[in-house]
Amino acid sequence: MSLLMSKIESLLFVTGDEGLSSKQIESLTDASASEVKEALLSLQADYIKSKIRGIELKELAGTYQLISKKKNASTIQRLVENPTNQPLSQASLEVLAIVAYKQPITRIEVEEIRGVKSERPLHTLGLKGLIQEVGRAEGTGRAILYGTTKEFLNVFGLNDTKELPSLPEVQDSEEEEQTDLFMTKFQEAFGEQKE
Amino acid sequence: MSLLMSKIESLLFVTGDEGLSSKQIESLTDASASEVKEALLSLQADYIKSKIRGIELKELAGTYQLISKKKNASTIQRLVENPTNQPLSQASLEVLAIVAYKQPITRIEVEEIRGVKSERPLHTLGLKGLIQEVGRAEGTGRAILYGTTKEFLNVFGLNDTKELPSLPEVQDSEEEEQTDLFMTKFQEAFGEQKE
Amino acid sequence: MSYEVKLDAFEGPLDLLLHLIHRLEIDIYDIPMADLTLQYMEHIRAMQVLELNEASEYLVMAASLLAIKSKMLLPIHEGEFDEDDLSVDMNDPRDELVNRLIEYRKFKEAAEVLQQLEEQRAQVFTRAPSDLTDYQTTKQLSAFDEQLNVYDMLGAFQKMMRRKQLKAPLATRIARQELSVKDQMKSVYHTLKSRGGSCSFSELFPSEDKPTLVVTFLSLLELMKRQMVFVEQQHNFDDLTVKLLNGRWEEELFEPIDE
Repeated sequence: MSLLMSKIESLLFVTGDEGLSSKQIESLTDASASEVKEALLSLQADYIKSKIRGIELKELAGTYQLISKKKNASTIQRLVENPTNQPLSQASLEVLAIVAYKQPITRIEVEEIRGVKSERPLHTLGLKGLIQEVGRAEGTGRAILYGTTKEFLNVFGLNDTKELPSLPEVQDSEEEEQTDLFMTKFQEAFGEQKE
Repeated sequence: MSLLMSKIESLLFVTGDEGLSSKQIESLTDASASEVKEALLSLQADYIKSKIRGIELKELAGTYQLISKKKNASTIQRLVENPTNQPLSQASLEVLAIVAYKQPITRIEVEEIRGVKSERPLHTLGLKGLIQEVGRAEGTGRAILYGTTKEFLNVFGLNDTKELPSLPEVQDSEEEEQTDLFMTKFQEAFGEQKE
Repeated sequence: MSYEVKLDAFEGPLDLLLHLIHRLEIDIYDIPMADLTLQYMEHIRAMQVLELNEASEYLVMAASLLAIKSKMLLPIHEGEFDEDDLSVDMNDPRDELVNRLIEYRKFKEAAEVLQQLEEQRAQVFTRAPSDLTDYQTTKQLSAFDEQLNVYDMLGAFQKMMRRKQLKAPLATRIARQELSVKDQMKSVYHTLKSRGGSCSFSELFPSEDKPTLVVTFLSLLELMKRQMVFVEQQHNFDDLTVKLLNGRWEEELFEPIDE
């Protein structure tokens, strides 16, 4: 097992931010799925437990990757003199949130939700590799459908879009019930079935 | 000491193939020369001793860097040989992007942009027929100028390098707004209407 | 006066409305249309002063707010409405607006969550894959059968930019500012020289890149201050002409420039 762990550490080290899937690790080490799984878990536990380690194991964008330990963030940030990666603007974040949760989605649909033109944020997000064209909508315009990329998962530390926290739900269910009750009564009274 | 070792492992991990000098490590960790020296030796010893480790600490010309363990070389070899795991390497893609957007460009200029030696990726890209020599720079060295090939257009499905999407802006929108304000004043003052 | 501060912070009319609803402590399910519309219009007015580009979207919303407000003011007399009025009456005129606001608010909150995720992710770093060409044979190197697209290349570029953040202390100190005033002074000087000692002001600003424009401008001021060049204008509204005064470039003259 320790031999396998060592091999995996070597592999993940050299593949860096490309990472490897567990399938790839299996085929590269001739180990079984369960062995690889166990080795990965042991490595993960060891990195967390051992105080001298400065790395961690994380599943990111569908692959296993080594990352630096969070507690050393401030030390590594000292390497950063002039950050080239600016945080996303509010507009871009909004558009990205809509694309992430509603994908595949067209520009028009995004704009309907935001109530403002969103061409530029979409363009910026495309250039940053966070969203991509994933197809064309049915119908006359055959509008571009947008979806998120692997880079999106990477930048937000997710393994899968399923890991996105669920959208905040409308909280006032009581009030809704009241309205429903009212509507029911109303419809009963008038025999109307307006849609 | 274990805290310092962890920091050093994080730092050496993220700096990748470039590594750091002990002086740089001292200034990044606020540790003394002797503390850093001791921590580096302890890390080195730990990597060798611990069977589950897949990395080693290497010193070359005063620069420390992490490398994958030599005994796992055959596993790494398999990674390289396996074509599905070996898309054009990150390094080559970076160099290709720079050449594509900045052509004609010399090796030195590529290296200035990337901040790392780029001889081998340039060589690889040449072998793959994606870039070629397109002339010689003016001046003493008469350095080789690189540009992309027809094969490059082919592989990326382009008719012309002009079809490449424009590069993402580096500055964020806030900064842009500030500059805009400045530019507005600037234009007002000089009656210039640059578009 | 409180309007001026935050106008540029709004992401559109819906965002502005949510802000007002929050500030006025309004129940989103029972919006007092008169108050909200009034407040909204005042903001719009402030924005018109600023001539914001998106003004049209804000104006469209203003129109719908007014429409909703007037619908709510319509007196309803029992027994007087026909079928059409009934349908209007059944739906609160505010419903559509409320739904849009709630839907938008969901994503605005989701954007905040994304921002937090981004911040957390920025705490950890990974590394570029090692250069493994040493392991490769020449035959492998020349083989090429990959499906690549332009976005693979852009992605690689992004990764490089991310990684480059970490390179700063490894680079020399000089590289800190991409374009120095001093270098640009030299460049302006050479441009002037190559054009026989004078050229128009606008010719000195060929780059569209804003930081470059700004640095070029500063360098020109510096050259004027040092009496290396002077700037003249024949007539009002003419383009300025920049002329070289001193024909020689002396490196040591520019050493004391503080960047």
